Amino acid sequence: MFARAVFALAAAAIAPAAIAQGSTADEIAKYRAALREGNPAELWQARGEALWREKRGPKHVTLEGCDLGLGPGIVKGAYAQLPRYFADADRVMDLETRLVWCMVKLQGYTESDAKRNVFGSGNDKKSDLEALTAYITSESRGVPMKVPLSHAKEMEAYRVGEKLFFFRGGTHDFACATCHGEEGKRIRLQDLPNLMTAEGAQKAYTTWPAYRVSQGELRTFEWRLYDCFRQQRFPELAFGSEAAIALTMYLARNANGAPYDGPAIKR
Amino acid sequence: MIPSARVALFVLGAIAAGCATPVDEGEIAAKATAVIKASFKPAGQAGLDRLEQDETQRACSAAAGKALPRDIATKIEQANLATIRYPADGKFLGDWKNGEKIAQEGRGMQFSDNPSGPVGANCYACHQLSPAELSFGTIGPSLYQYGKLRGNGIEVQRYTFGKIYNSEAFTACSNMPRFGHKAILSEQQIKDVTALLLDPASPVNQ
Amino acid sequence: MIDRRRRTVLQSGGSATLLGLLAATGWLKPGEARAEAWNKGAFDSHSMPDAMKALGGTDSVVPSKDIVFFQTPEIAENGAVVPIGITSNIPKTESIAILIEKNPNLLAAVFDLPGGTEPTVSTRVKMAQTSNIYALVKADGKYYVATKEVKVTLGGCGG
Amino acid sequence: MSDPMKIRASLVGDSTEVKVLMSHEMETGQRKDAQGQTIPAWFIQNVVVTHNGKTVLAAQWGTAVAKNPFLSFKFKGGAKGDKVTISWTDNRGDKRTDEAVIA
Repeated sequence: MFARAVFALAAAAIAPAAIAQGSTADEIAKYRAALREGNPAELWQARGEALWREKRGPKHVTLEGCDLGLGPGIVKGAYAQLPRYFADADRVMDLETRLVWCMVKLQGYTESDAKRNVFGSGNDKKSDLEALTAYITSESRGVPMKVPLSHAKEMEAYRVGEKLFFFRGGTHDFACATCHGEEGKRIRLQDLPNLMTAEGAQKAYTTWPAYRVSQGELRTFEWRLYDCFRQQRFPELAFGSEAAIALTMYLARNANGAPYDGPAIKR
Repeated sequence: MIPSARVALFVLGAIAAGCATPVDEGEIAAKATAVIKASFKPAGQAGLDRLEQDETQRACSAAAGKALPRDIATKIEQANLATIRYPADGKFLGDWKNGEKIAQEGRGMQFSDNPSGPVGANCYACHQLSPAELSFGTIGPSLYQYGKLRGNGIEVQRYTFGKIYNSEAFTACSNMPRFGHKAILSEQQIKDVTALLLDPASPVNQ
Repeated sequence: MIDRRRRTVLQSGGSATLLGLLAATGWLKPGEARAEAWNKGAFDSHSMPDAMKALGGTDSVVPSKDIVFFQTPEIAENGAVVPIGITSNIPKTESIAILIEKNPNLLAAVFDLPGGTEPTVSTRVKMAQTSNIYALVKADGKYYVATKEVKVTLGGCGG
Repeated sequence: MSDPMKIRASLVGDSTEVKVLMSHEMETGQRKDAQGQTIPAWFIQNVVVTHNGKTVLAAQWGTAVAKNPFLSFKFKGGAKGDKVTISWTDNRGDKRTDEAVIA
C-alpha cells in the first residue's frame, strides 16, 4: 500500500527530455553509412562460393546438387523462402540446418563433422558454415521474402516460434519480447526493431547474416539467436534445434514482402 | 509465495484471454514447452534449471505482451512485494560512485561470464542516467534527475530500493529484472544503485 | 632545411618526439615507396604529449584547414572499427598519416602518395577509447596537421 | 593460407577508384586469450598498389588498422581493362598479392 502510494508519486514526476539524443543518432547514422562503403562480409561470400563448388567430404562431391527448397542446385532466391518444410527430412529447416543436411547426405560428412565449427573464431577456427551461409544469402539480395506457411509443420513451427518469443525465463526474466516487442526503443544506442510487426521484422531479419564489427566475424541468424539467449541469461541454444528453427520461422515469415538485403554490416 | 492453486487459476485465465485460435492453442503451448526443454544445453553457470519458470514468469509469458487483467496484475504485484527484504539497518543509500560502475557493467550470470567475475545491473542498457553517458537505452524511462525531481526523502529511498529489488512488486510483467529477488545484486549493490539515483552529489542529479 | 626543422621539433619537445622519430628514421623521404620499409620507431611511439608539443610548434607542423576529414563520424558505435577518411587540399601532398592520441601505439597508418595519386585516403582504425585523431600531411617537404575528436561508445546488451 | 583480397577498381571520370578488403586478423598484441596469455601481434605492415608496373600507393600500417582491413583511394591515368595489383606483407613475413581489372 505504502509502496504503491510512493510509486504514484514517483511516476507523476515528469522525466526531462533526453539530452542530445537527436545529434547522437545522426552521428551514429553517419558511422553506419561509412561502414557500408566496404563490407568484409564479401570475404566470407567469396570463400563460401568456392566451398559450394569444391569437391569435398568423404564422397568428394560439390554441394551444387543440394536442394535448398527451389530444386537441386538452385541458389538464387532460395534464402528468401527459408525456413521451409523439406519432405526428404520430414521437418522444417532453416538454411544452416539444410546445409548440414546436404553436407551429410551429399558429401558424406558425419553430422558432428559438419557441425564442428558452426560459429567461427579468428583465423585458426574459420567456419565453413558461416562462409556458405554468406554466399547463399548474398544470392537472395533484392529478392522479396516469401516464406511459406502452406505445410502443417511450417504453420506449427511459426506458432511455436511465436510462443517462444514471449517465453520469459532465466535469472533476469527476459524474453525476446522484452527488447523486441515495442516500437521505437533502443538498447544503449542500438535501435530495437519490434519483431512482432512486419516493418520491424523486415528491418531486422533481412539484414542477417551480418559482419559484426564488434567481433570481426560474419554472423548468421542461428548465431543471432544463440547470442540473444546468451545475453538473456538462458542456457546455450543448440544449433539447428527446434527452438532455433521455430523462432527463425516466426521472424522470417513476419518479414515477408520486404526485399532481402544481406549480408549486412553491423556494430 | 502465492498459493499454487490461485496461480494455476490466473495463468489459465491469462491464456484464455490471449487466445486467438482456441482449437489447438493448448497443444501449441504444450509443444512450445517441449521444444524449449529439448533445444537448450547447460553451459557455464547457466543450467537447464533456468528454463523452469516461476509463477510470475509463467503468467507474464502467457500474457504475450498484452496487458494483464487488473486483478491478476495485482496478485503478481502482491506476491512479489512480499519477497522484498529491506535493509536491516534501515539505510537505503550506499555509494553512488560504485552505483555508477554497477549501472555501466553489462556482465554477470551469462554462460560466457566468469562465475566469480563482476555482476552488474547494466542500467544504461535501458535507461538514461548520468548525462555524461551518451550511450543509453530507452526501454525504460529516463532516470536523469531522478532524485532532483522526486526529492530523496526516506519514502522515495524505500520505494527506489524496493523497485530495484523486485520491480514486479510495482508493475506486473515489468521488463526490468528483479535484481534482489533473483540474487543478481547484493543488498549493498542495490544500495549503491539507489544512491546513484538519489544522492544529491550523484551526476544523475546535476 | 629539414635538419633545422627537426632540431626545432626536438628542442621544443625536450626529447625524442614522434615527429622527430619520423624525420630521424627517414619517414616520408621523397621517392621512398619500398614495400620493405616499415618505420618501427614511429609505430612503437607510446606518448603523445611530446609529439603534440612538436605538432603545436608552428615552425614544424602547421595546423591546416586544408586537411579535411570525410566519412569520419563524431561518434563511433564501436571502437573496433572506426572509419577515417582524409583529404588534403594542400598542393604537392606527398604523404598522409593517421595518429590516434589515446591508443597504446599512436601511429596507425602512413600512406605515401606518388604524383598522379589523389591526396585522399579512406580506411578504418581501432580506437581503444574516445580520442583525438590527427591527420598529419607532408606536402612539399613541410608538415601540416588537422584534428578531429571521435567519441567511442559502449553498445549493445553490454556483455 | 590467407584468403584472397576483394578488390574493386572502377573508372570515375578520369580517376581510377580502388576499394579493397583484405582478410587479416590485425591482432594488436595487447589482447589476452582465455588462459591469460598475451596473443602476439600479427598485422599487415606494408601495402603496395601498382598500376602498369608503377606504384600508385605505398602504405605502412601499425596494429591500429582494423581487422579485415578496408582501403579506398584514387589515382589518375588508369584505363578500362588495365590491371591493378595489390600486395601486402605482414609482420610474420606472410605475403599475398591479388589483382583486379579496372571496370
